[in-house]
Amino acid sequence: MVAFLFLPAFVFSQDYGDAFIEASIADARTLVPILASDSASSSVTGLIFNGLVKYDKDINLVGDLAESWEIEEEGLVIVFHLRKNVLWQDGHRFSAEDVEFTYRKLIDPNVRTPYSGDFERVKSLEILDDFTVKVTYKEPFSPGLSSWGMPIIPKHIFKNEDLNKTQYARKPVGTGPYKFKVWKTQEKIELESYRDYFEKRPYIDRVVYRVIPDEATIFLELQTQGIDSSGLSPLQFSRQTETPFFKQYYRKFRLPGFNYTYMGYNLGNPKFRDKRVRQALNYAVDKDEIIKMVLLGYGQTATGSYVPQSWAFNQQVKPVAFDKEKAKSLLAEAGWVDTDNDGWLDKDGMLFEFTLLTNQGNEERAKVSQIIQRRLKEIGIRVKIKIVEWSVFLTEFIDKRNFEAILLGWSVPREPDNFDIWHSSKTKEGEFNFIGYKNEEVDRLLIEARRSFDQDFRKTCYQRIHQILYDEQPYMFLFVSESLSALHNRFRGIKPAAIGIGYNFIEWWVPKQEQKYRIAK
Amino acid sequence: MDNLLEVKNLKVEFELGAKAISAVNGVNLSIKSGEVVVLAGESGSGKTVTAMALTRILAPNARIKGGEIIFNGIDLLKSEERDLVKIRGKEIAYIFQEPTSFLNPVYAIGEQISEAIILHQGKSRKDALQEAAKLLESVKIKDPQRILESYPHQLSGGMNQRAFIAMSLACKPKLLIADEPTTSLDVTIETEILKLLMDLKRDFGFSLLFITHNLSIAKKIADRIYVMFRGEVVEEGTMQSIFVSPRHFHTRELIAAYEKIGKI
Amino acid sequence: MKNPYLITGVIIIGFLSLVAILAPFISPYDPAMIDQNSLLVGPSLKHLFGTDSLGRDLFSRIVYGSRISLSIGIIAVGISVSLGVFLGSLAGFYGKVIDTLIMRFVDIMLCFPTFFLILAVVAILEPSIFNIMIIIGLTSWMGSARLIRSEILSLKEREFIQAEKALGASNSRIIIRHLIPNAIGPVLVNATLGIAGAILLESGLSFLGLGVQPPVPSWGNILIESKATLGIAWWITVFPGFAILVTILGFYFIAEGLKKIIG
Amino acid sequence: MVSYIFRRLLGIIPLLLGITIISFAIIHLAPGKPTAVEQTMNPRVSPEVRLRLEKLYGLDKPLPAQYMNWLARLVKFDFGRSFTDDRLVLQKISERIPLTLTINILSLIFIFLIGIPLGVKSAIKQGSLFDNITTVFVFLLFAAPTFWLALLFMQLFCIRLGWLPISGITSLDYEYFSWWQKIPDLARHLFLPVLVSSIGGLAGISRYMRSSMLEALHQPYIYTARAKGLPEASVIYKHGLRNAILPIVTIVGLSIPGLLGGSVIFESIFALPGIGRLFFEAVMSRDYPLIMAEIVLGGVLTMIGNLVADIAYAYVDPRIKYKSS
Repeated sequence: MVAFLFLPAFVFSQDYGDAFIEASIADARTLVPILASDSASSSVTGLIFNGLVKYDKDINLVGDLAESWEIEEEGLVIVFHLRKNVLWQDGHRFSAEDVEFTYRKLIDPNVRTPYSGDFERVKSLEILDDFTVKVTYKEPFSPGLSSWGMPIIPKHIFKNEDLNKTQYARKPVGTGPYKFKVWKTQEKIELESYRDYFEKRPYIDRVVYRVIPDEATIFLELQTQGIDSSGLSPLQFSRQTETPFFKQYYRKFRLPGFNYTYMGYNLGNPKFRDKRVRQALNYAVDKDEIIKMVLLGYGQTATGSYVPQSWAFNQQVKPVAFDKEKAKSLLAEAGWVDTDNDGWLDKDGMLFEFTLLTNQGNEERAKVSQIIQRRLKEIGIRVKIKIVEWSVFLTEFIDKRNFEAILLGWSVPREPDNFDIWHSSKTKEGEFNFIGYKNEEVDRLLIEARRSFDQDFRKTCYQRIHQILYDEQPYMFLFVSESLSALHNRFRGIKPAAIGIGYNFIEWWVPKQEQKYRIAK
Repeated sequence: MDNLLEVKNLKVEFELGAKAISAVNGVNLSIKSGEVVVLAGESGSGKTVTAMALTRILAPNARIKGGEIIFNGIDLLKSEERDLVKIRGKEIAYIFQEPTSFLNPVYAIGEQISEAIILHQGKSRKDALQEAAKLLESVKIKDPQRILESYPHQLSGGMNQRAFIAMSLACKPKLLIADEPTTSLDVTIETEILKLLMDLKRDFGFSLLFITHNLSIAKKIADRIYVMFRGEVVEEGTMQSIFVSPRHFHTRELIAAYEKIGKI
Repeated sequence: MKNPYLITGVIIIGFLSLVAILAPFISPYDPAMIDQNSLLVGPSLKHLFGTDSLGRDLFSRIVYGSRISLSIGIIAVGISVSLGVFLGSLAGFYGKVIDTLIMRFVDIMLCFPTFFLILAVVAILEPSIFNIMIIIGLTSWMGSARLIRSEILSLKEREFIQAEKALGASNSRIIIRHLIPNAIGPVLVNATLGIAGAILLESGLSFLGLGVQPPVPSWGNILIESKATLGIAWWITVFPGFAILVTILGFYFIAEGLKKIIG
Repeated sequence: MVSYIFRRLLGIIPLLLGITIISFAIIHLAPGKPTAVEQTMNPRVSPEVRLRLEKLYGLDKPLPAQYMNWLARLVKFDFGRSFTDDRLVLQKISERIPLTLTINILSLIFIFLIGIPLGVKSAIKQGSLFDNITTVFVFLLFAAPTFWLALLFMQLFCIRLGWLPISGITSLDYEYFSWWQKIPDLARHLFLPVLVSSIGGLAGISRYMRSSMLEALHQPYIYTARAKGLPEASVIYKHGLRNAILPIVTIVGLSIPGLLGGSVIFESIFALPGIGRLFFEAVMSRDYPLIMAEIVLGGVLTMIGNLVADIAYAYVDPRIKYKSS
């Protein structure tokens, strides 16, 4: 109570200084944000650059470099009104020219950007004045708005550069709260606060990403306070950090995750063509058991392609209860019975067995596949597990549709449009509906939803899709795992929200007497 | 004349794992000053072990199990290592069978000869090298400077053996032990080396213990001879007495071998 | 105790081989049996070596793992020695063009970053036990080849070989009956060390996620779990680590003992 | 001598061709394509983009043409650009060299400084308690998987005792340190990596030295040295060691390629930006130009190492001389 009374005094004396040290499992590849597709690069460029829009703590799109926008002509046109007080970190003024430049580079076939897809739907981009941009789409495309979260790059820096080979890939200049300071390959990337950041000067002076390629080492670094923040495995969260040391120095966070893990069926395979078979398998695998064993309880059963904190999520879809008998009877309906009493189901002389394919280097998936293997054995289905390296997994198995079932996960973007995953047109080599799913209603809903900017309408579309997918079971939706992390407790100002904790990083601060690292010049 | 060296009941064993193998079993022998004594016997009869035992330079797994080795009135078996090193090379010197492998391949001849001179006579390196050159001349080497700078692998076996002899004589030892010094050399060189040794004996006045399996050599040089068989001395006497009336069958075998060679 | 290293080594490896052969009788549990009620339980009478993070009995996994790890070592080295002896004796015996060709190939292989080959093959062709054995075998034969070649070069001038030749023995007879048996000593030592090396290599590959893949238990992939359980499950660090350590030690002892025998 | 070296250097060329053809074939024929190491699928990356990228990388041409292209550029020492970040391959490799070299040289020094005396001592006291203890100890070091040992060391030295930092090369405030703070800081960071990377070599060298010394001590010239009346120390060190240590020179030469090699395992554990990780990541992301460059580098260094070893050996061992004919 006493502390509460004094709280306002603390708020006024937020101190500048100190450094925030984060471990990164891999080094960044490039700090040209429109080329970066790896998470290490993205998290660094995220602090250096801004997009026109961003998601706020409640996962709503709000302005970033754009102050506001209007959607006109029934969604064909978006007009962005840009902030006028923004300076690039080298002192240049930010303007509509930079937005146009970024767009030109995104659709330039010679630029090796992986993000051109969304921008190729743009018919034209016009500069109305220095701070107003008009984007016209070929047809209404509501996910397009969130695509303008793409970081804007400075025209004055890049105009004469080959983006693929530019030196600025390793010394970027952005508009964001942190300026690039130094990059030692595979060692660290250091940023310092940009005092003229248009929102406000960040309190933390330095941000350091240390590249530590081994998870065990990262955890040992936490134990010696060598890093300030790190993600935790469920085991680390529940057991290894339950020590007096961690309680004294770290705060732990448990936040809903934006991901789900699934077992996908190759729907071209006769075994899986029958919906009843897929439903039976869903009954036969105990998701709670998986969550208990693999996630140690830090997760929940997935029921579809959306995560519960998303507005597209359908609360009405409830996961089925684990029920072996139900599974057996559904399989029997579909013709799969153990006729020869050898313990394995068969049909037309064919044994029910399949290979479950997953990628190397993911302990979680390896464990899940073993649990599924055991559960399906109990109802008479023989599962072989095959674990292959990622690149081979993609090119030899996924792209060539050369699999029976796969165990994979999707990270779920804030924008719920998942046309690429479920639409029946997206089944070509290299595309993402690799299971070959086709449902006319889903196809129609996906298109209608992406043509509308009316969130209520889109919501009904996505919730219906959610319902259909769970009923049809093209994937066995397994779980959504929570994101678990530890953060050194000298940092103040953290306000966990639906989107995570990092959204208000510039508000974080450390009281002077607790500051650990020297102040950067 | 007193005995320069007197060996009484010498016993040597080798440890091979847990087993001990007797190599020399109660050998008695004596050498007077200025005498040439041959120790004969087939290979493996314990000649070399006996010779090595005299100054205790046997392999690490050899154990001297008993006896006395009295050299100049001192029992070497009771001497401390630090006293022994003063006798080795200085009072008692060795020449071995294969000069090329008994010379250290990585040092020049000069270095190897002068080493003993510096050690035993306390001379400077420069003086020692001069001394080494003289020694090489005394073993009938014509261009001592070149040899001093040569490495063993660059010289012939005969040349190496001369150098080796020079090295052994560096400190004017009282007793020279020559262990089959000519076996690895061809016959003409053998004759030269033998002649050289006898000349040197005359000049330097050492006693010579000459080890060989070849009685023809023995016959040429020996005052007295010991015949060894399976670690024991089975016969001793003057050359004449042995050739005329060999008592042990092994002596007769050796003589037979000699006569066979003689016929060829 | 004439050769304590050899005896100790043979006892260790003999014991482990016995464990591997009798695995189904020794292990109290199915090594793949998942038990959600006993995750990461410490050693007890019920679970001698404790359990892993899926509740599987560590003792059973290590016992079964001995099959995988030992067979990787032995078969990989079997391949490497056969290949090495074959090519090495060809080169040594026939000399000339064949020798030059084979030895050039050996040179190429020796300059080759073998680790790359192993990585590439294992990563790309899926890390099955079979692939791991083959690739370790195919990238480690050069030492044996060189050894056998030089032994044969020096042997073939010796009298008994010349005598055989004079008596009209065929080349293959001379190679197989005389040269190889006489030259095999150092190769055997090399092979014993190679087995140890292969077992270690598998554990290194496991570290990179490229070793034998679960659920098949290899000592490497069992030990790897110790990384994820640092500080809370010492048994996962200690038992598989010791299994590897003792096995490798056993093979080193045998190699040391063999060296002594060959002299 | 000069012409000998020249002939040997010429001999490198066909070997190098052999190596590069084999590796080029392996990496290009192997399944998988250049992709991110990142193990997530990104639906925003469209397949058209992937095809376009392949074309930009020149992967649509037939393999022999790609190889000839690559070879033509290699002759001009142009190793191309990395697929993953478009930086010059040479630059990517060279920025890893200082650290890799430092650790390897320090390890080598450490290995020789400890391994040689250990081996010599074992040989002199062959069969003694000391010999047996070191033998078993050395085998134990040899027998432990690297990563396991590294993790045990980290827990002991860094967590339990708190003496050393866990990973990295420098402290974060390193730039603000004065030189007398920098050196101990570096030393503390490098200690464990050097220790761990030395262990295999340490065990190897000490065993090698032991047997080499044992062999030397059984040579006839040792008896000569004793017969001359040299004190035992002189016998062992002047006559024994000098001969026993000669082959070590060869080992130094043969270590040259290793100096620029790294181990992905300990580099990962200690978070060191060395060559081992670069190579590993290159393989995993199918970064063909980078893989090829490293193979060429490795091959050339191995061959130069062999040459240096031979020449050095000839230099120290008077028995060997190369005829310049």
